[in-house]
Amino acid sequence: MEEKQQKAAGAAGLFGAAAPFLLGLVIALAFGWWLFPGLLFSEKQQPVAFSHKTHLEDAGQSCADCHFLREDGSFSGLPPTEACASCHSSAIGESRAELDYVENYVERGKEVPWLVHQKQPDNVFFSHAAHSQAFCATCHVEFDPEDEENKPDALCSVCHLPVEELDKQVAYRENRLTGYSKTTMKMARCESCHANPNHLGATNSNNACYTCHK
Amino acid sequence: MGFDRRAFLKFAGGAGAGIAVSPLPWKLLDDVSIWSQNWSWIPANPRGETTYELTTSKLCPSACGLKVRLTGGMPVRALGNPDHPLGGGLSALAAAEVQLMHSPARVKTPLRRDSGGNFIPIGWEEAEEALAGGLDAAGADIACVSGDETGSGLDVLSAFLGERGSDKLYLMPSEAQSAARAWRLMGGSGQPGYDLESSDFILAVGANVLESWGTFIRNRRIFAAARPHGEEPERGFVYAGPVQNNSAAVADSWIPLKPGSELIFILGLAAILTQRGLSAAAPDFASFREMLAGFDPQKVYALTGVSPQTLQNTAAALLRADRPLVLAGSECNQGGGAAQILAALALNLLLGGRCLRDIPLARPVLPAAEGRQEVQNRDLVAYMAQKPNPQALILYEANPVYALPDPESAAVALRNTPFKVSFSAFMDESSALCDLVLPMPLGLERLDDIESPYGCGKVFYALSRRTLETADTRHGMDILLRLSAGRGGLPASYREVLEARSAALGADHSALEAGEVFEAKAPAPGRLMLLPEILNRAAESKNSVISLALAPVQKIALGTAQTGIPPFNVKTIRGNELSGAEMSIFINSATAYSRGLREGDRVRLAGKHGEIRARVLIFEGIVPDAVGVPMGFGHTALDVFSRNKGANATELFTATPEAGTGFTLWNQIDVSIVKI
Amino acid sequence: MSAEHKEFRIKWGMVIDLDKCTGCGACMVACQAENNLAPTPDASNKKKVMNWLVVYELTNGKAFPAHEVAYLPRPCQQCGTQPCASVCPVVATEKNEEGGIVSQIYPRCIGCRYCMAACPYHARYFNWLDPVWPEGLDKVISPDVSVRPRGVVEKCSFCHHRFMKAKDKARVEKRDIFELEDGEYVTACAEACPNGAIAFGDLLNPGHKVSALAESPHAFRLLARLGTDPQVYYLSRRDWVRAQGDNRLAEEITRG
Amino acid sequence: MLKGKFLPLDSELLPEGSERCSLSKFILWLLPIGLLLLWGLYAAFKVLANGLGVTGLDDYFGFGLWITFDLAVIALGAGAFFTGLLRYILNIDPLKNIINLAVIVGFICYSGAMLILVLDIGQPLRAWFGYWHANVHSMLTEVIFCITCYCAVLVIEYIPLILEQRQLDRIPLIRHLAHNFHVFMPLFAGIGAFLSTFHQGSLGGMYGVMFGRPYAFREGFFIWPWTFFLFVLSAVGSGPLFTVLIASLMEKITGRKLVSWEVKSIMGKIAGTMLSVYIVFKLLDTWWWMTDTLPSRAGLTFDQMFYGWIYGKWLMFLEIIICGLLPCVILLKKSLRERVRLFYAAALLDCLGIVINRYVMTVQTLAQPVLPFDSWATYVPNWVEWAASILVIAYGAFLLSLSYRYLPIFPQEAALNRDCGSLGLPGRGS
Repeated sequence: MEEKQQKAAGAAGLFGAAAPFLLGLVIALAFGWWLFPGLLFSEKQQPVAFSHKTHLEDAGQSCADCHFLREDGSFSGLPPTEACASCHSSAIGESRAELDYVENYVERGKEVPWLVHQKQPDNVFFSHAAHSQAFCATCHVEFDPEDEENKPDALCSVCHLPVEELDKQVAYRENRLTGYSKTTMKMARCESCHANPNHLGATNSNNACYTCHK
Repeated sequence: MGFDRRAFLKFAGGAGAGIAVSPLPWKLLDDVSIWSQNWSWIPANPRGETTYELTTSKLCPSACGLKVRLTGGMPVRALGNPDHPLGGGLSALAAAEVQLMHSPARVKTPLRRDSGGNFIPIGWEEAEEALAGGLDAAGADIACVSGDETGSGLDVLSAFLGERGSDKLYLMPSEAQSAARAWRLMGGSGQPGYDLESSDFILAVGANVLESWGTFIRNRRIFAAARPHGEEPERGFVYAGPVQNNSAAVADSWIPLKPGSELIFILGLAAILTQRGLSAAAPDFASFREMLAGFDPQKVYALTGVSPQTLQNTAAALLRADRPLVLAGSECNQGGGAAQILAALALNLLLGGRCLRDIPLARPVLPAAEGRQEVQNRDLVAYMAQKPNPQALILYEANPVYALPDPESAAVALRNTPFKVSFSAFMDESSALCDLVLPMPLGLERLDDIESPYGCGKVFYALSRRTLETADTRHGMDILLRLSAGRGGLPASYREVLEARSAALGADHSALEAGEVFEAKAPAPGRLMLLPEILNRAAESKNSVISLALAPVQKIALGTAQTGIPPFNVKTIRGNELSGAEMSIFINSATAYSRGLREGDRVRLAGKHGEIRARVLIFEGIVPDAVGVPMGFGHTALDVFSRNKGANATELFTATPEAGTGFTLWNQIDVSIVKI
Repeated sequence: MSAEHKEFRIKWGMVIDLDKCTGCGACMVACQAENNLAPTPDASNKKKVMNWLVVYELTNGKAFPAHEVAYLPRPCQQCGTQPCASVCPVVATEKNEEGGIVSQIYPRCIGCRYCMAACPYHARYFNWLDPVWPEGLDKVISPDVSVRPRGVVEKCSFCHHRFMKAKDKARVEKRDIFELEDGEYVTACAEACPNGAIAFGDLLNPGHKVSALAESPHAFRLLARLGTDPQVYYLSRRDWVRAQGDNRLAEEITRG
Repeated sequence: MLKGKFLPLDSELLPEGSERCSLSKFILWLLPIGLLLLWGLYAAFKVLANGLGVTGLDDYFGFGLWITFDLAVIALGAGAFFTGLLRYILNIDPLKNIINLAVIVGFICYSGAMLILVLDIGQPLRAWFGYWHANVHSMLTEVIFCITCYCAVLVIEYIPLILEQRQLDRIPLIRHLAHNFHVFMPLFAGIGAFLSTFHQGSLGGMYGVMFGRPYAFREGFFIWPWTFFLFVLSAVGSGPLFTVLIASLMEKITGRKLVSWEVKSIMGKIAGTMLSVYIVFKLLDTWWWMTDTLPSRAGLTFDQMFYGWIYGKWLMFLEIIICGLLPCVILLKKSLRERVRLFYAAALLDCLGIVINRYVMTVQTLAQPVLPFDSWATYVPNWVEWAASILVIAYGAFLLSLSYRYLPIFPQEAALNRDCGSLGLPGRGS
């Protein structure tokens, strides 16, 4: 009899009794899903307000003027100040960004500490030579730089930001714990191709650890 | 509803459940492990374009060729350069050369000793003033010791001293000087050259040709070229010496010799060869042959421990060869005396001398400078024995307090000198006793030159080049030239000296600066004397009875007297060579048995002046009644990689004048061993 | 649970001529500089000293004057049947890539050291503490090999990064990355040795000299009878040196 | 309730019908244990903060005291699963009187081993890779899976014991829960037995598969080397007796009878039986290893597996004959088994033998030079390794003390001590 009463009371007050639980649940979910990701990443701005669009469209440069494969197979990455200074030995425009750049880096002979969105840690070896447009385009026509349908850097944009369209820089978000860029490739992304059986025969690559680690 | 304990528990439960199904714990779990891959206190890889610069090692005595790898303009590796005439691989020292630029033993700023006896860092202006003041006060009573024997720095030093009225320029003792002395006595003009490339049989007597003798990286490349992997060698190689050292390990055979008996062994071979009818076109050949009659195999056996049979076999092997070459030297590249080199050169002449060269040395490019021969002819050890007390002493990349025989008396001499300055890249034992220490750039940080290092077979000239700008070093030669301010016709900068040297040799200086090497064929020697009288007198002095002979062993992995043990090379020391601070000396089991010693026993080895302590290692690759002592340990200055490791073998060295040649030598050292 | 044996089109191998090795240590120094092994002020406890490549001293055990000495450089043997990779619980080490180099992935390794226990060659080393470079020396870290933190195992990789770079060079020159010329990819130790004692190349490529050398009657491999199938070969014309390549029973020795 | 006695301050928390010492005495007892715990925690902190360089381990002995300790406690903790198997699956009813203790000892052993493992791996932050990036070919993967899962099973088995605590038991929900747990115990016992068999075996397999280490390498059946089976058998041949030894030690300390001789004797008989099976196979295995595996696979002889005093043959003799055959004989022959001193001697020898076995398989395996030009290496653990191992022992003592004082883990306790109680013998310890 007593037991029955208890049960009834429990059923009636179910919501009331569970309220603290639900409250905790909701707060935790909100924290875990919304607040936490924001807290985990810090936001940084590039040291120089560089515009790819200006360089491509106004100055008529091509991507490969700065980003190219060297003869030894390594990738040039970002140009050193010395290379930029071949045009910007003194300011050629009027923008504040350029003036700052010339003053702070060219004149002082310093390298710009660019924040690289796709920066990989020391233990990763990424070969730009192995992921060349010409090679990937043998199967993936959408990456063929010769094809006028495609953007010239369609393959690059698979991993990198579509910088040629960007006039303004995208904020760099860094994981406070790991120091990784939020937009960099993690291993699962590499494996989406490397572990894909279709790739194995065609590309001479495989998913062995040493394919990408050093 | 109050927020009681029960409610709180429910809240906590809900929060726990919520967190668990949110990304938080899982993302953190993942990120924490990623964090562990990139700890901020672990050094990061440099990034940047890889470039290479060719140069020649000024630091390694082999003068091997280097290909320096730079990343983003920063040198990161020293690689070998197979196209370099003295290159084709690396010595254990050259392999560490880039790292040595950042060694903790480097002198980072000019240092002056204050009244309290401590070093204080000073600026360059003050340093150069102090140098000028100290030297000016000494007037003409200045002596200088140079550890660099191949560079034009010698010209500058000589001219600098000469301009001040001093001729006391000395070289740290080396094989090159003994050889030069012998060569001069025989009537040679430049320095003896050895065309190893064309020889088909090499007999190395005492000379550790594959580790430390001469241009040893080139020697090794030549050795390797004649030995295809796993096949019968195309060129014979026999090593004779007291210890089964690195050269002996790969020789076709090892002929054990009593320490210091190299001369007798060579004369024994010469005796057999003259009996077989070989002769040399020397004016004194007849008396030479006569003198050799006294070196019959039995006598040679008594003095060297080499059986008559082995002696005959070795002579036969030399006879069989078309272009044999006999190289004599001392294991540790010093103290072997001139007579044994003289004897080896004579033996080569008997054998036709087809691989001998007379390498001309460029004339001094500074009017006031002496020739290299004159400098080589001076004997630093003999000078020190006179207990001179110059008013000022310049140490130029020299560390006599560590490297001279009886280093303690060198230290005393240094202490008694009123003003002493050290031009050194490293804070070595000698620098530590100086009043002024001026940091030198290393070979990879400075423009300097290397001319025909001893052992090479051609005229050789190369420049070391600057691969890294180092902020606070200055080339000592530039300082001295600045100090001279044009007096005595001295140029303003060292570069001008080097350019003049290139011009004198007919070499393209700018190509040399880009890493190219100048080479020119050296002529065969002219008519040389065999000097039997000198040889005989030197040989007769070898009769002294030695109870336990010292057999030093040099390994280039342990660096030079200046560098100490490079940081990366500490790991190359074998476990049985050094344990903590205690090093091993080695004797064979017969020697151990006769002296009641066992492996691991702690012993005291005593020479005439000093003593060292070590542990006994039984090693069968050493002749009886001899004790092997590794060189390169026992540093008391430099850095943690060199300090507090074993004892300095030079403590045991006792220099004596060599009968006949008058040069000092220290290759027959009697030591006592006592268990402690 | 025996280790699997994979076959590859190319198989990087080393043939070390012990009759040419003087034991000078240049290979060890080059290896440390190339692969960013931190120096240590006191290296006398050899059981705690990190050295991907160790030069052992071999002796014929005879008294003077019959004594002979030889030196044996020991890199990772890159076994065909690996005692190590099969036991790793987290796939931090494997042999899975063309070339047959046994990989070691530092960010994956949890540091259980099972692989070290399993390796009979002592080719594996553990980072007992965080590596310490004396101030300034950390500036000459080489760019190609990541620096390992404490708590992970490491070993000789046959300078795998040089293989990667050689492949990239071949790629930009539009050549087959699996048909590298002899000498296009060599390890730092092979490159440093002035005696040319270490030959390196593709054991399966007849154009590479190691492929013939491995067949030499003087060739042997360390502990071959354990079934590890190493990719490192040694050469010696001296019987006593070859005899030290493996454990042999008394009756086998008398049989010769 | 016992009349005419001072009741401890925390008497309301004590199991019903039990007699416990005063709270202050109990705290006094915990004090030295706590100090040892702190010492161990300091060592653990040093390892986690600085790295394993602070231990006496080195590149030759990547495994040392800790792995030996882990393997030993996991083997000795096998009392939990094996007693559970006998009690719940095979329904050997008298074992209900010791099963609780077996579970607690098992839990201590396993959780302690995991604690040591966290210290022993170089990158504890990556410990979860064992699941996420598992290499299914590795014996260690199986060990990681089974040990953690089985540790969870032990937690589940431990929970109802905690729930039976006097005060908790008053809450109906908890009483309900505890009862339901009990209903499912056979299921967990089954899962536990399955997991345990595998990881005990895999621990042996870890060594047996090391074909580069002739001292450890064994041929086997399918993918399992003989050591797989030997480790399982040796664990069940010693674990139950370890539980008995712990029970007897507790009796000694508390001065109260906790488990009847009959139960102990049954445990002894069962363990003895398993031990005898083990020893037979161990002898066969050793013989085969000596005459076939070693010479044919490694080119080494039996004599070459031993060195000097420290790795001498006496260890093997002690392990197999003195600590194997001898306890077998004692435990299997009723007349001998019933002699208390002999029984305990046999139990101690049995456990010692298993510890030696785990030690030689770990350390001697690594000490033996496989390269012909290498030499024997020696290993001496340093204080950090000892302190961390003692940490686990202290933690075990702590947990057992609490469990004994507050949980009704010995069903026979009240009955066995009724006479003593009337004689006025106080319960001394915790």
